[in-house]
Amino acid sequence: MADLLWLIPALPLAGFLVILVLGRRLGEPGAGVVATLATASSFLVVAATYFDLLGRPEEERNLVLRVFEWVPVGSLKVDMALAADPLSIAMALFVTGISSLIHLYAIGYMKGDPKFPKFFMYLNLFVFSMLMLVMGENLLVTFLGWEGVGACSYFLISFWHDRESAATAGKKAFVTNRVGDWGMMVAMFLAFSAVGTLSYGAINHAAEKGQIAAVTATGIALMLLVAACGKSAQLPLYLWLPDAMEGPTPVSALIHAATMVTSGVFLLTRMAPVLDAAHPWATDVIAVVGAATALFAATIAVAQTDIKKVLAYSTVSQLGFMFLAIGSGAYVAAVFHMITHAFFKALLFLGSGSVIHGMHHEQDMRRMGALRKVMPITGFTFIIGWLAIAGVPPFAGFWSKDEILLYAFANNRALWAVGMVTALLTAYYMTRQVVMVFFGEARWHDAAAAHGAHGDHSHEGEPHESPWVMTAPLVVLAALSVVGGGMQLPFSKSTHWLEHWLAPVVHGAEADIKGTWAYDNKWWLLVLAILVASAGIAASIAVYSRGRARPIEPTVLADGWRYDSLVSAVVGGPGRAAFQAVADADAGIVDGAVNGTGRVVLSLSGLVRRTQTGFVRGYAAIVGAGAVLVLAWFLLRGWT
Amino acid sequence: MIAAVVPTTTWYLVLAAVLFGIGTLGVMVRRNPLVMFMSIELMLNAVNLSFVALASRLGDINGQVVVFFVLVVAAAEVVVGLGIIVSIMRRRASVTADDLADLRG
Amino acid sequence: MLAATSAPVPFPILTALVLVPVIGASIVSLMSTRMPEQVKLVATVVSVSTAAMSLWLLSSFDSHSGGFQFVSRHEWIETWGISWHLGVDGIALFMVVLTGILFPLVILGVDPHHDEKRYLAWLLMLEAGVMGSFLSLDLFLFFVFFEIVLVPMYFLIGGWGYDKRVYAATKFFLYTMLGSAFMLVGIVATAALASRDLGRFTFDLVEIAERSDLATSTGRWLFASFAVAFAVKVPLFPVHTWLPDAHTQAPTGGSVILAGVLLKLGTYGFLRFGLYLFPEASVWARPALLTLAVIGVLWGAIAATMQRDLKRLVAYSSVAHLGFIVLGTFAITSQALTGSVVQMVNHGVSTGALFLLVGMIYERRHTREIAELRGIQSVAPIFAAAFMVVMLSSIGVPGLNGFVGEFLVLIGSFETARWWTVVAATGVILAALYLLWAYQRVFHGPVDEANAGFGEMNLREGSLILVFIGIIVFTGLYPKPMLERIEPSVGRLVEHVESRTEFRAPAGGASHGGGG
Amino acid sequence: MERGLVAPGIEWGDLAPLLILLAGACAVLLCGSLLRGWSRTLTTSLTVAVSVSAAVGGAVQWERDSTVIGKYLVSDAILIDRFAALSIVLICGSAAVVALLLHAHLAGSPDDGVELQTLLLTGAIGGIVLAAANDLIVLFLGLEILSLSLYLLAASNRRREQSQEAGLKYFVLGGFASAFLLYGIALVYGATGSTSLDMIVVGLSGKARIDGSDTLLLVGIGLLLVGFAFKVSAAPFHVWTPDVYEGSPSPVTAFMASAGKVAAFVALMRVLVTGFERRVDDWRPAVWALAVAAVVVGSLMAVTQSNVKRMLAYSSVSHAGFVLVGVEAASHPGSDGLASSGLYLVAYSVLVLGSFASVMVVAGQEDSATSLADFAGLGRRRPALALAFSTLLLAQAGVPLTSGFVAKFGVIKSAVDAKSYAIAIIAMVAAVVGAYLYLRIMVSMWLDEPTDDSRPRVQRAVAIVVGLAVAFTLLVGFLPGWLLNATESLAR
Repeated sequence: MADLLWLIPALPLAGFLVILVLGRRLGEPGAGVVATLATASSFLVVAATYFDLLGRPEEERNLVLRVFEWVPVGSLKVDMALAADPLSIAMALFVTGISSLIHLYAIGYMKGDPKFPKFFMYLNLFVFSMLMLVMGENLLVTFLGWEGVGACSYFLISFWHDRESAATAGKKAFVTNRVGDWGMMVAMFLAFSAVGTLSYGAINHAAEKGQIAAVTATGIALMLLVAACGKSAQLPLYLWLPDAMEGPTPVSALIHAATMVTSGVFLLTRMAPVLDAAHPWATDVIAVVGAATALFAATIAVAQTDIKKVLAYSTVSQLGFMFLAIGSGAYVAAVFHMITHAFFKALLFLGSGSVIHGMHHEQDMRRMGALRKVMPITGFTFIIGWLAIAGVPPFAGFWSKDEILLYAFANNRALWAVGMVTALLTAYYMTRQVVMVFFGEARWHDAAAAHGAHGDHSHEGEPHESPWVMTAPLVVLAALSVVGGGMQLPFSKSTHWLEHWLAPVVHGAEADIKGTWAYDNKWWLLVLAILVASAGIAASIAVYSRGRARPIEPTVLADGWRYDSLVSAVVGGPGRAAFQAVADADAGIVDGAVNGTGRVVLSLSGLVRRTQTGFVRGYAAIVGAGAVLVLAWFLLRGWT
Repeated sequence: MIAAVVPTTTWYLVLAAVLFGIGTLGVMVRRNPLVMFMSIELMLNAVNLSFVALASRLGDINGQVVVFFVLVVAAAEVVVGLGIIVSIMRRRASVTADDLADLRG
Repeated sequence: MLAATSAPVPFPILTALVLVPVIGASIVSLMSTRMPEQVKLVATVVSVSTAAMSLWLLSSFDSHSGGFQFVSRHEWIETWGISWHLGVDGIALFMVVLTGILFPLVILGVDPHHDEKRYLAWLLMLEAGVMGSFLSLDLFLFFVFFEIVLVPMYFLIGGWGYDKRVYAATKFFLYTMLGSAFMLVGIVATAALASRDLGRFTFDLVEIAERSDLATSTGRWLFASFAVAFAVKVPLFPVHTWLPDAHTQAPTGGSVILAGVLLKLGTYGFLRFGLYLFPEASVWARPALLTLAVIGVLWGAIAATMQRDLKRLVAYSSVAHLGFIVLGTFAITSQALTGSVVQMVNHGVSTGALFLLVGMIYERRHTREIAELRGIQSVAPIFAAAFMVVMLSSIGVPGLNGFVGEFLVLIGSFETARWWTVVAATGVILAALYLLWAYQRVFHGPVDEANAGFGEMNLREGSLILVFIGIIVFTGLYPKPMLERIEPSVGRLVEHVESRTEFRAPAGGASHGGGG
Repeated sequence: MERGLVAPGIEWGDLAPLLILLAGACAVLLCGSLLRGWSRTLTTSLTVAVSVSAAVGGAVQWERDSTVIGKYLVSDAILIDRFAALSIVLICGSAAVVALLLHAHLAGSPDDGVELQTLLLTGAIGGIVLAAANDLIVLFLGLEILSLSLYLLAASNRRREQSQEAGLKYFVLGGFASAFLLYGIALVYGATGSTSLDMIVVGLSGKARIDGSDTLLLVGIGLLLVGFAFKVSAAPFHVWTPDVYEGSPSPVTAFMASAGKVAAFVALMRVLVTGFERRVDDWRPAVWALAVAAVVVGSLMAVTQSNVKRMLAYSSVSHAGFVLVGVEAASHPGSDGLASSGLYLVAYSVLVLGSFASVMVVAGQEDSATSLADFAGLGRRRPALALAFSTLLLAQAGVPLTSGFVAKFGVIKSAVDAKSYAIAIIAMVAAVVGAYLYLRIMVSMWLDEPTDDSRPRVQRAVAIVVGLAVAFTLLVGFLPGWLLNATESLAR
């Protein structure tokens, strides 16, 4: 099987190349079909690999395919190598799976877009990069994918590049991610100088053997955190994600909810042994960052009116949960939540996309309402997604979130508390969204009117259900969001399927926290979580459906605690001024010195020229003076 | 009763030096090319004087022979110099060296 | 053994590499102005055949030996112990190949608009000079080529440049000449002092480097005199300001060559006449040069961000990139040095391509002001795509050539110059910032009527850029053939330094491996 | 001694070059003034023939004198060693070339050039005597013969007032300076008891200091140095150079800059390096200062000039500085400074001849159109000439593969060998400043738009001269070996 691994990334790559070469000829929907097939077939290969691994004893579940030597210099030997182990295959499974669904969905969503083929070209390139990221055998291959997905996200965010906002958002995403990339590079340098290789296996092995000094390991861990904060939109680098919603909704679903943004979590999980080898405070930092981000983003989501912005902030918040999990040593839980989150968040995004599509590119929830009648499938599936993320049993989100909270409690109760508050808020704002979009009275007639006023979409403003290519993925994802939790159930050891599957690479079983109060009372925690979730839902319904209380949506939350505006103020103000100062210094001082020298020489020359008066006697005087000088010297010699 | 003062070679040398200096100054300060030219002659003659003086001190004839060469050269210079000056005079009547400052800078 | 390791080959390929362009130049300059296409044909044939020879060199280069190959040595000026001594090792090899490839591309791809004959003649002269500088193994010979290069470049900038061309050309000429003034004295002094050890007066690089040993302080002074010249040529902060002017004012072809190969004379000089000739002094001067290099990386990037002229922006980006190269050079680990050499080539390709593209923009819009350009991607998607790829390679995105060099430099430097590297790595962020920002302003946004007529890339331009992109992608994905040729020579260089100094380059991990 | 005066033996054969020139001068003068229908062409060809044959004579002496000791003539008044032979070749060669230039210069004027060519030949005689003199008095005579001819040549263009001004200035200052020189001779004579260089060497050899008259000697050396510095136009004694070079007819300027400089420099080296070898430590610092002053002032003042002739005048000052760098090096034991100075002189004289010939073409009939503007667009109007001139300029700037570079390199090499690093660096940096001036000329030739499309007339004579100069420049630039071997023998 190992020698077929290359197919997994190769298929999307092939799709990319095919569309690149004859994209125009394929046109619509040809390009979409090609792309979807490429991804789907890649999914099949992954699945095959999965079963192949399944058929092996645990310790042999690690296939490596060295495609070619990539960067061999002296002691540094980096191969273009793919690794199929439980973790990477788990990732690859949901990446390819969800990608295929979203590809299919996009065929409908991007209908009629002039750059239809290009869109799918980018999507396939993205899938390829993402697969390189998760299946890389060493940090460098992962970095290749890491940057690749970054670039693709840049292309796709600014896909409608004639919109300034889209262009800016894309640039912002890339540059912010670059900060993270810096962290990842430094982490690689540290790892190389400590272990002398970049391959995960060797590094983690060394870490487990304790061959990496704690301080080095800490350094690596923190640098990886920086990298992850960039990609996975954690504080303080999350800024780019909300703006990334400028991209087409399938992109938001695929890249900015399901797959790319989770790669930070993946990376940290990959390097778990190094994290463990680090000083304990390193992981605490990760946990704190995660918890803080989770709460912070949740509060913002409460006040958003853009249907996608809500989901964006909730994504940031959920990613925070995963970081909290990592920081609490709950790697399995992190992966678990990553997968379930991929299911329901993709579902929600696609749902919102379907709504936007049906509403003729209306994104303001205040102009929606009562849509479940006009678009039943979308509504129904969206509601499932809502239940899943709100943490209502037995939906997927509930189980994963609960496991994280369990570990958090065991690890640090303050952070657990933060997590609970976040859960409450999550339930609250998601309910708010569902209510505003699908229940209450329809506010979209005036929306349509407003649009008529705007002039675009002058055709009838009646919302409509989306075509099957869009609804089918919704249904599938909804199903997954219902049963997804089943892959890891807390009831007994035997029901920790995911944990068993990941065991060879990722430890962090419940056994670790055995004996803690949390472990003994995990059922109470479970109940508490349910109560919190329902409390949130109830409150939200009370406010937005029954109108019992006025909604609390302070503008400070609406514009994200003004963090974004603050940063852009700093960057645009002092930052820009500083850069300008450097540029001016370069022109004025550094170059000024050069030109100054030139000017000095010229003026000196002009000065000396004055001696050339043209008067003979003047010349005679100069000669005489010179003679005096020379004679003075010789007389001096004469004396001594 | 005053002791008779016997002039030594040094006296002549000093005198020559003084003359030379005067000539130098003359070239430096005077405007009239002819006078400048005479100052140069003065300098040459100062040198002649020192040649003779030194020759007599060294008791060597060569030094005095030199004087003749110098005189000849001086004469030649007179010819050339006057030639040039005259040819300039042809263009403009009264000429001071300072009027010829077309070339400068 | 230590010196030229391979016997001279029957056909003096290296001499040919230098002479063929010279002959071509003379033929061109003797031809009549009235038959431009024949002139162009001759120039093309000459440059292409030179390229062919350089590629033949590449293919028949023995990748296992780190020594000088294809050595050809003839007495030139016995009185002064000067010989026509050419040789190529893994470091010079790719400089030569780069030169060989860039020139025909420029000759074919860029139209000087007037006096094409003289333009081509100068270009070929330039090629000869550059080739010579990369191949010389004799200090005097090297200086001759290093200096002679100024003349054609001066005339290219001055004759075919833009409005402030004379200023730029003069600045370039005098600035560089000032640098080499010190080097000339240094070269002579080196030979003079070395002659005491060697017993004979010679300018032979290999002999001096391998057999003489100069007193510490002397070596440092001499190194300084060389370093000045190279620092100006690279250019290293703070002596870099001739570069933006020269680049901006030079004609497109000139800029491509200037960025592609001329700047490399400086970095190459540091490798060949810095590390190799004065190991002790190089190690001694490391902190200073590393610091300047890092400052250059950041300074260049920041300055580039604020430029209003697209070409000037690219020029400043060169300052940043060259900073990386110098960083790698003085980190003195095999990864860093290899990275430097790779980066020299990559910078030549990427920045060269960028200048070509900027030139195409100028051809269409007759302006390089970023503010004048807008929304071009909407009207010329292919052009934009080409620009994007080249830009990403310049930013250093993995999978494209720019990354390989940058990464190797950084990971190698991290071993011996940790904090410098960490700071320099932030340059990666800035690179994305200034290039993407420029790209957004030029290609994104709604297209205004001024740019609505922006012509899509035509076939000639397309195929030209395609060559560059081909190199960019191939090197990025499969650099091995390049690395395995460079590495032995670099390894030899590192050994050379270590054998003469206290300096030790840790082999990755070995130093810290298992560190508790 | 009691037999009284004995006429010195005169080796006519060895004096051949001088005699040829002398005879030639008379011949030119007589034929020119007596014969009917004696044309300018004939005058020129006769002059050229004479100079060339004299040059050949010099070459023969060079070859014969492989034993580098030299041959004393006329009771040791004259020493024909390799240096002398070299200067004979150079001076006569330059005379021949200048004769051609004069011919072209006089084209279209009534003047048949008899006086000029005669003066040229006498000037050459003076130069040779100056260069070959082994006795200070003879040296003085040679100097005067050379100078007097030059004064007249400088003033010879009656159509240009500037020419006369140049003549007068040169004359007054020249006389002024030679007075210093002569005074120096007198004092040295007083201190050492002789004017013959060999005697002086002997006189100085015994004792470190001459009791009583040591100061006399030192001041004497100083005055001699002043006189020479003036002739070779080393700052600050260069003041006359720009005016005279600009004012004089271009061919004459060429002669001054080549033959004049060569003769003066050879004399200077002979006196200082051979004559006062014992007193190196006394005069070395002075020469050092003069060299630095010359390179700096020369390059510095050149950059703001707007008249090409003047530019070249100033550049000649800095070139003089470079030769002095070689002399300074020569003052250190075991240095080949003399060789490199000689090399520099050879290279420079050829360059300067070619350069002024090119200038002459542009200067035109009145020999006055020498401002930078007059060169504008020469690259379009006369590509070949512009290319040749550019080559010569680049050579003067010291760009590799030209004789100029070889010369500079040689001098710097000697300086560095002698461990005079400071002077070497100063000279090189000054050279960079100086390069700016050559660039300016080339800019105006190639990059500026022509003010008028007049294509200056290039006469065959000039074309030949320029062509030869360029050929030599490049030949030496590419294959300097032979010239190096030749000049190497100059450093005894």
